[in-house]
Amino acid sequence: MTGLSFDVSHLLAGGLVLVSFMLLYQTRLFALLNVFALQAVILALSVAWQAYVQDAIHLYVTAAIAFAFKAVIIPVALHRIISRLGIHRDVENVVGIGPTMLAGLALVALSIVVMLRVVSEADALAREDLAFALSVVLLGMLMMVVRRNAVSMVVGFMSLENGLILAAAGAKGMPLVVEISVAFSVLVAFTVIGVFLFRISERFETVDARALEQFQGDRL
Amino acid sequence: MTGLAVDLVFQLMQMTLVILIAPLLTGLVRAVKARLTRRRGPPLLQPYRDLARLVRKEAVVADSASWLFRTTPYVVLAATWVAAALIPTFATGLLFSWSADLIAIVALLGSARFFLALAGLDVGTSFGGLGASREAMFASLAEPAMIVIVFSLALIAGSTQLSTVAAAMTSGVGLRVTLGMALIALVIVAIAENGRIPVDNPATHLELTMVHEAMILEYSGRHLAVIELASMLKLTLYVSLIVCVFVPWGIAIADAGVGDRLAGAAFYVAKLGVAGVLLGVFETSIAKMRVFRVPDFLGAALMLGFLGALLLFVSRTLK
Amino acid sequence: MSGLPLDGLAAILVLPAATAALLAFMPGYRVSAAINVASSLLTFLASLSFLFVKPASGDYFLVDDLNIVFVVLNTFVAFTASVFSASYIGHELETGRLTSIHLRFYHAMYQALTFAMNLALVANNIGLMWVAIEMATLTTVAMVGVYRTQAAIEAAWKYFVLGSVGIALALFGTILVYMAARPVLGEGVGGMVWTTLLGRVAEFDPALLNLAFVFLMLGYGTKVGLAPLHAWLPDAHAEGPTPISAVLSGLLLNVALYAVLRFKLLLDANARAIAPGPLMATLGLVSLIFAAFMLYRRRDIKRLFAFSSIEHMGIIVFAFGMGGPLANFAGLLHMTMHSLTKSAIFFTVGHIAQAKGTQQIADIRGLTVSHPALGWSLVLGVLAIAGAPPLGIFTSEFLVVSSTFARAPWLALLLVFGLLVAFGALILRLQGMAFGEPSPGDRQTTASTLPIAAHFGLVLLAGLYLPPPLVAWFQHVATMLK
Amino acid sequence: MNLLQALLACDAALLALSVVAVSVARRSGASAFVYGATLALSAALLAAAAAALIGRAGPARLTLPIGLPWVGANFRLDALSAFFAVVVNLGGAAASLYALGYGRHEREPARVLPFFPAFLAGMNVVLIADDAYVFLVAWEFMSLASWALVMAHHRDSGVARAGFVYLVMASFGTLALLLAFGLLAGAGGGYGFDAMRAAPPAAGVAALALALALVGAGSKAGLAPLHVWLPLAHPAAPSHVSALMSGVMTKVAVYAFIRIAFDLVGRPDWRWSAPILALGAATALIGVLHALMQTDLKRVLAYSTIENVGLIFVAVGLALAFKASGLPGAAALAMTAALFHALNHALFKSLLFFGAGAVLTATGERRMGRLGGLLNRMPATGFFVLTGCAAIAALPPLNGFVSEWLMLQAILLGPQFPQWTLKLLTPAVGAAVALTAALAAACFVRAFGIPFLGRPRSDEAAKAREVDRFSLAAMGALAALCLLAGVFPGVVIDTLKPVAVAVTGAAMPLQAEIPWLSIAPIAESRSSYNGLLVFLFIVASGAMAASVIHRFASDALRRAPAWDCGFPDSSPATQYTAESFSQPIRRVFGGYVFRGRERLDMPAPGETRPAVHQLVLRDPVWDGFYTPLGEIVGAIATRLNRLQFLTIRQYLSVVFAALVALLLILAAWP
Repeated sequence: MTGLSFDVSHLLAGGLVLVSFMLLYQTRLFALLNVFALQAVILALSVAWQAYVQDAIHLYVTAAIAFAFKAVIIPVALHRIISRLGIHRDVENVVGIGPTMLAGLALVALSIVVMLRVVSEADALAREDLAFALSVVLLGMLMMVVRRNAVSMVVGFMSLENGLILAAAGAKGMPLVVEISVAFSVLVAFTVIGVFLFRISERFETVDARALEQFQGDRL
Repeated sequence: MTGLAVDLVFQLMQMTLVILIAPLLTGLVRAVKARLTRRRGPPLLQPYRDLARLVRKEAVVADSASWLFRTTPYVVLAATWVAAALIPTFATGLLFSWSADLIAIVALLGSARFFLALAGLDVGTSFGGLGASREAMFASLAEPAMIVIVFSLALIAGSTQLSTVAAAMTSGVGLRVTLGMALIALVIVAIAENGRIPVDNPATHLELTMVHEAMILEYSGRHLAVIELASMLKLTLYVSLIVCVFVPWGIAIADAGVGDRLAGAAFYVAKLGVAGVLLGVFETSIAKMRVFRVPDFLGAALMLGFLGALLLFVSRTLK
Repeated sequence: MSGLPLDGLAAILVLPAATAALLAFMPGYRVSAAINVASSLLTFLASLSFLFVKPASGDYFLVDDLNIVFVVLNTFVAFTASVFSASYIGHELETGRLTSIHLRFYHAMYQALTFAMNLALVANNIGLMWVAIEMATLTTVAMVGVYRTQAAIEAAWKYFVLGSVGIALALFGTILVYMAARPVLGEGVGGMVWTTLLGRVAEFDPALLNLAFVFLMLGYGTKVGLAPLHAWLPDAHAEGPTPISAVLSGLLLNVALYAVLRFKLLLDANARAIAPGPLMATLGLVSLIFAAFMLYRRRDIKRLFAFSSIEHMGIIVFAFGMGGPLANFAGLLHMTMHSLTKSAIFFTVGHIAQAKGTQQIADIRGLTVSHPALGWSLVLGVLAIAGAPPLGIFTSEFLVVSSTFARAPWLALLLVFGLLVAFGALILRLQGMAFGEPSPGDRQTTASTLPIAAHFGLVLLAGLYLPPPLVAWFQHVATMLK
Repeated sequence: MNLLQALLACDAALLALSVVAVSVARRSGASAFVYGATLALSAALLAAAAAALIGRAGPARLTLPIGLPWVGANFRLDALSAFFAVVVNLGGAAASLYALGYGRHEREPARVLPFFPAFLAGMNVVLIADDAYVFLVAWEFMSLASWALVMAHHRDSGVARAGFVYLVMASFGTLALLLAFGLLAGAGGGYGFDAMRAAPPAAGVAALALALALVGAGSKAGLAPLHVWLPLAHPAAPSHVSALMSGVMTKVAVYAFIRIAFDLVGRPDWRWSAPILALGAATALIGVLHALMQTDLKRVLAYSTIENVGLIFVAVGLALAFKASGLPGAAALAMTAALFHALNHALFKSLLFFGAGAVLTATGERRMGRLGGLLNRMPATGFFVLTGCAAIAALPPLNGFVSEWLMLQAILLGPQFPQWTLKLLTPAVGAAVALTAALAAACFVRAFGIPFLGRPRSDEAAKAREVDRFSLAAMGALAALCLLAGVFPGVVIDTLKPVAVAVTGAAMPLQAEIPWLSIAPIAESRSSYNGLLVFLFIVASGAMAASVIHRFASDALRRAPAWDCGFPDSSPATQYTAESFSQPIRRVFGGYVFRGRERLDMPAPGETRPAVHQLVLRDPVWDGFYTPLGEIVGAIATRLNRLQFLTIRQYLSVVFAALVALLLILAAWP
C-alpha cells in the first residue's frame, strides 16, 4: 500500500471522526440531519477508497448502499417526519455542549490508547483506522446518551453504525461486509419505521423518547 | 445375709427415727422462740398432739379440687421421707444410701415442691396461686444454689454419694474456705426451703406474707396433718444434712458395730437439739424480709456456692 | 457449505424456514397452530438425529458436542412451547387481545425465530452467528409488540433499541476478532471460521482479542440479560404473549450465552490474552445478587419470573466463569434445568393469568384453594426454581456452590448470599399467591397442562437420576469448555 | 435382605404412600388409611433400627445408582444412625397412632395426609445417608415436607409468617451445611462420607467446617440465636406434626451435628467445644425463660424444646471436649447423657404436644387464659400430661431426671480438663444447667397447673370432653415409656453402649453388672442411682402412710366451697393466671431477658372505662438482629428498584458506562 492511499484513507477516517464531533454540537435537528448526511457521504467515500485500494468489488456495493441509504433516503425521511409531526426543531441536550465535547475528546483519547496497545498489526493503517472507527462508535453512543429526542437518538445510532462500517471496510478481505451493511440498514429502517409507527398509531404525540416511557411496567 | 438383715433393720430404724423426731425438733424450735420472746409457749410435744388431732378430724375438700389435691399430701410425704431416708443421720453406709445420691435427694425434694405447688393451684383460689408462684420463684433460685453446693461437696469428697461424703468429712479434710462458703450457702438454702424467717414465716396467716402457708391454705384434717408432718420432716432433713456433712463427728462409719451405731444415734439427737436451739435463736433475732428481697438473698447463696465450686474446679481433680 | 443433502442439519434449518414462509400465508389460526406444532416436533426429531450421526462441519456450519446440547434443548422447548401456545393462543383470540391476522404473523414469526436460533447455534462462521442472533432479536421484538398495547409497544421499543446497540457492539467485537486473525490466517473467509480461529488463536494479538472480548461480552451479554445490561428483559417478558416469555427465558438467553461461550473458548486458548473467566464470574455474581434484591419489589408475576431468569443466567455465567470440569458441568446442567423449569413456570403463569384475569401478584391469592392443580404446580415450580431438592436445579446449585467454596470461599459466600436473598423473595411471593383466602376469579383455563407435566417430570427425574450417557456427554463438554 | 435394605424399602414405601395419599386424600376414611399405613411402616422401621442397634452389627453399606452420577446414592447404617432411627420412628409410630384419632378433626386432610409420610421418609433418609448429596436432598426434603405441613392451616393468622420464616431459616441452614460439605469434600468433589473420613481436612478448615455445621444443624435444632423460627412454626402445625417437629426433627439435627463433628471432621480440637458449650447453655436458659412467659400452650412447649436442645448440645459439647482432651471414658459418659436426653425429650415432648392437641380438640383453645379445671373433665389426658410434665421437669423416678443426672455427673468430671478455659467454663455451664432445670420445673408447674387445675376460665373449658381412644393410647404408651426409661435406666445405657463406642471410642461401664439394677457412671463409690428402688420407696411409703391414716384415723371427707382465707370469690377470673403465675420470675429475670414493660392505665375516679394492665415482652434476638436484617434487605431492594424505571436513554448510558469502564480497565491493564 502506497503512502498516498494511506494518507487518503487516513484523511477520510479522520474526517469521519471530525464530523462525529460536529454532530455532537449541533443544536438544530435539520442541521443535525445535514451533518449526518455529510458523515454518510464521507463514509461512502472512504469505503469506496478502500474498495479501490483493496480492489474489492463488493466494497463498492457497500459504499453505494451507504450513500444511497444514509446520505439520501434516511435524512429525507427524517426531514419529512419532523415536518409532519411538527416536532420543535431544536435538539434537547441532557448535558451541555461543552462537557459533551470534552467527553468526546476523552473518548477519542481512550480509543487511541487502547489501540496503541495493539502491536502485531503489520501496517499501521488498519490500526489507525480501527482507532478512528472505535472513536466514531463511542462518539455515536455518547450522542445517543446525551440527546433526548428520538430523532437525534436515531442519528446517534446511525453514526455509531458508520463507525462499524468503517471498521469492516478497513478490515482487508473481510467477508460478509455487504451482508452486514445490509443487515444494519434493515435495523436502521426498523428504527425509523418504529418512529413512524408510534406516530401512525396515534399513541405518542411526540417522538420525544420520554414519551415512550410514560408507562412504567410495575412501578410502585 | 445376716449383714443385709442388720443393715435393713438399721435402715428402717433410721427412717422411723427421723420421722418420729421431726415434730420434736419443730416443737423445740417453737419452744425456744417462745422462751426468747418471754412467752411460756406450748409444750415440747405440742406438735405431736396437733398432728394427732388433725388426723382424727374429717377432711374438708373444696368443690373444685381434683384427685390431685387429695393425693398430693401423700406424694409429698413419701418423697420427703425417701429423701430423708437417704441421709446418714447416725451411721453412714446405710442399706439404701447408694440407691440415690445428693443430686437425687435435691431432686426428690424438688418433686415434693412440684406437687405442692400444683396442689396450690388446684383449688383455683387466689391465695393458692400466690403461694405456688412465689414458691416457684424461690425454688428456681434455691435449687441451682443447692446443686452448686453439691458440686463443691462432691469435689471435696470425690463423690456425690452422701455416705462417702460424710465418711470423707469424718476422715478430716481439714478446714477450707470452700467448705465455709458451702456451709453458709447451705444454711441460706435450708432457711428458704423450709420457709423459715427471714424468707417466710411459718406461723403467720397474714395474707401478704404467706408463701408456704398460702399454698396449703385449703388443706384440712388428715391432709393438713400429712403435709405438716412432711414439712417438719424436711426441716429435720436439712438439719441432719448440714450436721452430717459439716459436723460428722461421732457418726458411725459403715460396718461399725451396734454399739457405735447406738452411740451415733445419741450423738445425732444431741446435734439436732443444738441445731434446733440455734435456729430458734436465729429466727427471733431477725425480721422477715420482703418477698422481692428474697431473690437477692438466695442469689447470694448461689454466688457463694458457685464461687466455692469454681475454686475447686480449678484447684483440684477428682480421684 | 458442507452437505446440504437432507441431513439433520439441513432439516433443523430448512423446516422452520419453510414453515415460516408457509404460515405467513395461512389463514385460520387453528390449522397454523397445528402446523406450528408439527413442524416444531419434526425439528426436534431432526435435532435428535445429531445424537447418532454428527453432520460434517464446514466453513459455515459446525455441529459439535457443545452445540448439540443447546440445539436439542432448544428444539425440545420450542416444541413444548408450541404445544402450549397452540392450546393457549386461541383464548387470546376470544378475549380479543389478538386478531387472526396478528395470529398469522405470530405463528410465522414463531418459526422464523426457531430458524434464527438454530442457525445461530449451528453457525461456525462468527459473522453468520451474528446475523442469526440479530434476526432472532428482531423476530422476538416483533412478537413482544404483538399485543400493540401501549405497554407492549414500549417494551418492544425498549428491547429493540437496547438490543440493537448490543448487536452493534457484538459486531464491532466480531470485526476485531477478524482483524486479530488476519495477520495469522491471511485474508478471506478463514478469518471468521470459528474452528479455524480456535486452531491458530494462540498466535493472535492479545490486545485485539481483549478488546474484542469486551465488546462481545457486552454485546451478547445484553442478550443474555446480565445486569447491568438487563433492562429490556423484564418488560419484554411481561408484555409479550406468555409462550414467547417462555421461549425468551428458555431459549433466546441460552443462544446468546452460547455465543459468549464460543468466544470465551477463543480467549482461553490464547495464553497472553486476559482470562475471560473473572469478567464472566463478576458479571454473573452481580446479576445474581442484583436480581435477587429486585425480586422483592415485583408486582407483576411475569416480571417476577423474568428477574429470576436474570438471577439464574447470573448463576450459569458465574459457573462457566469459574471454569473447571465440575463448575462447567454444573453450568450446563443448570442451564438445561433452568430452561425446562422456567418455561414450565411461564406455562403455569399463563394458566394463572387466564384463570384470575390478571398478572398482578397482589390480586392472585389462595390458588391452592381455588385452582388446586395450578396452585400446586406453581408451588412446585417456584420451589424448583428456588433450588429445592429433589429437583434438578438443586443438583446444579449443589455442585456450583460446593465446588466454588473449595476454591474461592468468598465468592461462594456471595453466591450463597444471593441464593438466599432470592429464595426469601420467591417464597414470600409464592406463599401470598398459593395460600390464604382465594382471591375472586375462578375461570377455568383452556390451555393444556401437558407441557408443564412433561417439564416438571424431566426436572424431577434429573434431580433424582441422571442417565449415564447424558452425564458422560456433559462431562465431555465440560472438559471441552476448560 | 439386610436391615439397611429393609429401612430403605420402608422409606420408599412411605414415599409411595404419600403419592397415593395425594389421590385418595379427599375420600372419607383416607386419614385412617394413611395413618394406619404410616403406623405400620414406622413400626417396621422401628423394629429394623432397634434390631440394628441391639444386634450390634458392623456398619452396613449400600449404594444405589441414583443421585450424583459419579458418586451414586450411598447409604450406611451404623450404631449412631440406628439409635436416631429408633428415636425418629418411635416418635413417628406414636404420632401416627395419635393421628388415627386426632386426624379425624382435620379440616383439610388433603393438605396434611400427603406430606406426613413424606416428612417421616425424609427424616429417615437423612439418618442413613452416607454422602453429602443424599444427605442434603433428604435434609431439605424433610424441611419442605414439614413446611407444607406447617402451611396446612394456611388460613389461620400468623401461619403464613411462620411458614416463611421457617422455610427461609431452613434453607439458610441447608446452605450452611452445603458449604460445610463443600469444605470437607474439597475441590476434587469427594462427596462420599467415606472419602471425607479418608481425607480429614487441615485444622483450620476443619474448624470452619465445624462452625458451618454448628450453624446449619443448629438452625434446624433451634440453637440460639437461630431459634426464632421454631416457636413460630412448631405450634402452627397440626399437633401430631408439632410433636414430630419438636420431638423428632430437632433430634435429626442433633444427629447431623454429631455425625459431622465426631465422624467427618477428623481429630477434634478442644477449642471447638467452648463455643458449643456456651451456646448450649445460653440456648437452654433463653428457651426456658421464654417458655415461662408464653401464654399459648403449644408455644410453651416449643420454647421448652429450645431449652432441651440447649441441654443436649451442652452434653455434646462436653463429649467433644473430653474426647479432644484424651478422656474417652468421660466423653462416653457425656455422649450417653446427650443421647439419653435426646431419647427422653423425644418421648415426653411428643407426649406433651399430644396433650396440647387433645386440649385443642376438646376445647378448641390453645390460650391458657381460657382453660382451667381440665383435669376433672379429661382425667386420663390429664394424668398422662402430668406424667410428661413431671418427666420434663426432671423429677425422679422419671426419665428426665436420669439424663440430667448423667449430665451433672459428666460436668463433675470437669476438673480433669487440662485447659483452664474448660476448667472455668464447665462449672458455669453446670450452674446454668441447674438453673435451667429449676426454671423448667416452675415452667411445667405452670403449664400443667393453669390449664388442667383450678376452675374453668371459659365455657369451652367447662364443657370439654375426654378425647378418643387412639389419642389416649398414644399418650399412655409414651407416658409408660417415660416411666420405664426412668426406672430401668441401666438398660437404656447399655443399649447406647455401641453408639458411645462408635462416637467417642469408649463406653460407660456395663450397667447390667451392677446389682439391683442401679446405675453408676464411673464407680459406685463415686455416685450411683437406682430408679427402681426410689420408685418403689416412694410408692411404698406413700401407700403405707395413706393406708395407716385411713385405717387407724378418719377417712371421712366433706366437699365444701373453697375457703380462701375467708374471702372466697365465685368468679374464676380471680384465679391466678399464666401471666400472674410467672410474674415473680419475670421480675427477677425479665429485665435482662425480655426488656419486659408493664403498663398500667388506671382511669381517674368517675371515669367509666376499665383499668388496663398491659404487659409488653420483647425478644431481644428479634429486635437486635432479625428485624433490622429484614429492614436492611427491604431498604436495599427499594433502592435498587429505582433502576427498574429509568428511561431508555438512561439505560443506554448504563451500558455506555459499562463499556467505557471495561475499556479503561483494558487501557490500564499491565
